[in-house]
Amino acid sequence: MSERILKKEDINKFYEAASKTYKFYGPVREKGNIIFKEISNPEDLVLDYFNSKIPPKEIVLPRTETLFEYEMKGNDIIINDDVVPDEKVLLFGIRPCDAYSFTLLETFFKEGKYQDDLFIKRRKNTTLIGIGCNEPKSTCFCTSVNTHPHDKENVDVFLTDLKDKYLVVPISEKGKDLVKDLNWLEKATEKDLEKALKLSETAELSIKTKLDLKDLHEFLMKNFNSELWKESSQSCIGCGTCAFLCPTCSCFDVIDEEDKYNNRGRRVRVWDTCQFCIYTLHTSGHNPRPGRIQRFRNRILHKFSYYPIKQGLIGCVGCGRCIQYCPVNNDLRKIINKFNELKNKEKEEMVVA
Amino acid sequence: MPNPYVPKLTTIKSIKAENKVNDIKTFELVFKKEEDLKEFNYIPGQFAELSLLGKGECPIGIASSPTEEGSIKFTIKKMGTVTTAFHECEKGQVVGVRGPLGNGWPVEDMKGKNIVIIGGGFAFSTLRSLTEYLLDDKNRKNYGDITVIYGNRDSGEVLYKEDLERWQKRDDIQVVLTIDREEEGWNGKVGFVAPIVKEVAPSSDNAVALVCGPPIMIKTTIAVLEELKFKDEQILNSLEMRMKCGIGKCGRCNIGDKYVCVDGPVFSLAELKQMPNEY
Amino acid sequence: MSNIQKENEEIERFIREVSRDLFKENKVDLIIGYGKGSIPFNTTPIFISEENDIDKLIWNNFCYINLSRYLLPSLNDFIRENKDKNLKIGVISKGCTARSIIQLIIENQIKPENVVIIGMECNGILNRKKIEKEFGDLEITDILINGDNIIVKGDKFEKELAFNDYLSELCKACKIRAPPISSKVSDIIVGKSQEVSSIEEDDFSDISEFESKSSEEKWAHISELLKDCTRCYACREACPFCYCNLCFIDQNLPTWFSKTSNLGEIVIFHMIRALHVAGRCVACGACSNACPMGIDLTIITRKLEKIVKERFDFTAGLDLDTLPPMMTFKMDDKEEFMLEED
Amino acid sequence: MNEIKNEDLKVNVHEAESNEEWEPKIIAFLCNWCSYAGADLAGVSRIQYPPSIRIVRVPCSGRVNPFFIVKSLTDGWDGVIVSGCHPGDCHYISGNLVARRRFAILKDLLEFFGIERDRVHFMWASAAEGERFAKLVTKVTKLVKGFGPNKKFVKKW
Repeated sequence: MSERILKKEDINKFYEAASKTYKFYGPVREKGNIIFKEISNPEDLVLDYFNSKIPPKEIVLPRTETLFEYEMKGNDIIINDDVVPDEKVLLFGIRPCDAYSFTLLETFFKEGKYQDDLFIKRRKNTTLIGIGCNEPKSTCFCTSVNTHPHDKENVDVFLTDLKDKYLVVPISEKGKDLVKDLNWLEKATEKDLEKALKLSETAELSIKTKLDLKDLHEFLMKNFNSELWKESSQSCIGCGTCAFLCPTCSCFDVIDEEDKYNNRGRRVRVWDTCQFCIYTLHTSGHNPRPGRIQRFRNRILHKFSYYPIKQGLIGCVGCGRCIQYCPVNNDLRKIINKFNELKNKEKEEMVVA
Repeated sequence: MPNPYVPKLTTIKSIKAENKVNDIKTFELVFKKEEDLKEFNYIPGQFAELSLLGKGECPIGIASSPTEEGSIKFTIKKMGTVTTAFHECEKGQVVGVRGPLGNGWPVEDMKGKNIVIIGGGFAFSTLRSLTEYLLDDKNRKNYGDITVIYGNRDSGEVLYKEDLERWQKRDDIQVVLTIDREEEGWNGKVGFVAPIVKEVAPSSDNAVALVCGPPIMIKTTIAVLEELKFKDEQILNSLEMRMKCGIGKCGRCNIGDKYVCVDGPVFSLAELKQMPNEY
Repeated sequence: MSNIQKENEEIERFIREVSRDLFKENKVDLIIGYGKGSIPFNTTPIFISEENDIDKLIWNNFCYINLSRYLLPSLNDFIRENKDKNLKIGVISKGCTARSIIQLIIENQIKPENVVIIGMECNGILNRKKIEKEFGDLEITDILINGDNIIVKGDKFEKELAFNDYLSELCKACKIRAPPISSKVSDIIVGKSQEVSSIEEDDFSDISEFESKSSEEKWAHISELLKDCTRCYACREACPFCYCNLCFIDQNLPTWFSKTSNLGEIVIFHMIRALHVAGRCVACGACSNACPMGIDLTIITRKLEKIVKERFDFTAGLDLDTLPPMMTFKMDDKEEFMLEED
Repeated sequence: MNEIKNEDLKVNVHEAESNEEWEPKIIAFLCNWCSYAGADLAGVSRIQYPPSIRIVRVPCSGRVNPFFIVKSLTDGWDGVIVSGCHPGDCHYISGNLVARRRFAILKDLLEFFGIERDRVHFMWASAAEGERFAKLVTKVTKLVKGFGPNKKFVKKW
């Protein structure tokens, strides 16, 4: 049996052990917001959190990331392309939905003719310690998108919060190695396992939002010009909240920065979103997605149509951040449900005919 | 693994002003390293991300043909940040090149067919690359009749004048030039591209039409081609989109689930009709 | 404050009544108002074109969005598409919403004949981010108002908080709760309004403490305030006055300021945005309330109001006659800040 | 990750003070008709003033977009001067009056955001006031020197 028990009072000990080899990231509370941050003091860790506000994708896809640096020496240009630090990162306390987003992002950055090696390197250096979600919020809908609150698949080590202790389950090879080194961890009993299983079941049952996303991608594409888009995008103000707080949104902008005085510079990428008008604006002034409708539609379709068509997976992990933080409360669930209604209506009409 | 965002370094070998207004220039670039040139295997219609370090990067279609060895050429119009910076460049300056990117014109599938090349204005650069490629001694025998129709606003805007003259002297290609309004000393045709296509285009049997130009020209020309019984699969288009990474990761050039930078920029009309109208 | 819940109900009844009358008399084609949100401390803008839907209009203390931004053709696809139809659009207007509409009329962004200001007397907007932060990230299932208190309910908790402590800072200082009315705008305002002359003077005492700090302290405070900014531009997009076709931060010929998460760049974005809305900002607080990270831009907003009031004796959006300060000048403007010889 | 760390928030303006040699770099936007001519006059009259300023000639002080000033600060200039014609003397009648309102707000805001008030200066100097120009530049140089190098907006490398 490879399951172990980590007592909550031993978190410090665990931190001491892990921080020797890893940069230790964990959830902390900063100005009332939970965020994942590098921990220098294990006391800062917040363990009774629901989820972070900014998704942990930040760790593998930083808000501002240098793509390469250059320096001009006379006529020579020296390019430094090895910009991703060779440090191992341990992400403690990632929720299963966000862990699933790491898998989605990885498939996206690996697919196709070109691979994003910067992302891949960061991802490779990251070890995920997931903690099961015992009390999902009403905005969560992870069970509708191929994952669930105790999904163990996408993490290296999975923890279940058993009130005063964690049940530690190593999942991947990386995780097994990590747990092996922590030989002071007690073995788990049958009772603990049972308890964890029960928690997992209760958590799954407590998710009330169910979205029917089966075959939706084809239907959405068929209804590309539906009036429903107009209706649901009307209140959208076109900010980037939903995208920036989305664990699977990965679009970026590329910017050059120049240090004129020292003849050097760097090319960086920063988060960007299809909600901004400038995102697709051509230099000529032509904009393929000129209005809120098109831009709003693009984001929804990217998640629920283009992702399924290309990767065979829904590009959403059901974390509910966009629902919670949208400034105008333009609820994603409402939009999906509207289309489902339309779909069912059409189906019924077909049957009648 | 190599970092896909790092450009290969080249230097500007020559700069040639192409039009009277002097806002279109052709830059000839030579790679600093021999092996970079060898790795840069492209077909006409592909593009590359050109960058001026510290200024930015922009996608530009390759104007030279793979048959012209030793250097690569790009025709750049002064438009935005990077292209303006390019126009301020001098010979010998270092330019970063990332590429070749995109799918390019399907030169293999076009073998044995009659080819109609229709270009308008500044968008002629990748078509120039293609024509040059087709006319190369090694390739000419693989293709049927070649017709080039090239329209411009006025004679001052006509790009690649020397190349056009050279082609016009050959008897295995028909070159038709047109300008929008009558002008003194102009030998070619006068009128928009679409009616000229109607006039000179060969039959649609075993033919393929390649269209590249401003949106309104594409629209009218496609209408004419359809009238001439060209099927959707026989009409090829090269699209333009705002791009950043050029390798399908930054997300902005999507039309539906297709990325113009990876799946395009060349699409057949049949493919375009499948895609949402967001280009 | 006596009974906020009762006030809310009254306001709700009032706006429904006025809206219904407008529809009945065929005076509007569309009404933009607040509708029930899908999570407890949120409301969503709704667009009503039929009398039957009037009961969807609600009022509570989370109606923080400034609805006037939906009137702008450049920002609202629906309005843009129907521009030629000369639609009459009614907007449920708090004092600040009405002021921004008047300001937008001055700026020639909307035509007075296309708007009907449905005036109401606002009883204050709660700072939902502050409430949220009070409970970490526990889920709030319901928020009720009881007398002078708000009761926040969750699955495992219930807590009573004083209404006034969680009132948005801007609302605490607000002197114009109902649409200001003057002769030129009187025909586009229905419902409640207040005479411009009856508006109290503002003393801006709430920011004097910050102003007295040293520049190091100010910088530290501002940096700490803004460092969480993710540059999602929700503040910009929620603002009725940020309607530029191309925001300065997006301009690239030349590229003025970079979009990285460098602290200096973030501060610059917020400072220049403030500069651009100076003399136009009506202190509606939509920017602060829209921010997903809970950054409270109140002090900046208040400072803007103060600068404009003290330097140019101007309050944005009061009437159509006075030109906003940045559109005009006077020979004898104060110039104590200019450098002089010792 | 957010690049900002807590230690970055503290700016040590006095760091460079130990270095007595440090001379501030000040950018001056001078209007073509008055102040630029004034600076010229200061030069031809051989009036001594610190060599700290670099001049950008602009058609009018009204041409000076606040971006210029803020951008100068981000680019690492330690101080900024904008100088135009005295009120009433503007070559374009009212350019300087429009600019004055703009600068008033900018200056208040910069101060509010924690940029030292005396890093950014606005002044009037006519074509005949070479001496005044030199005196004011001397004064600005002295003030800016007191603050040390500008660090708050400057990009970190």
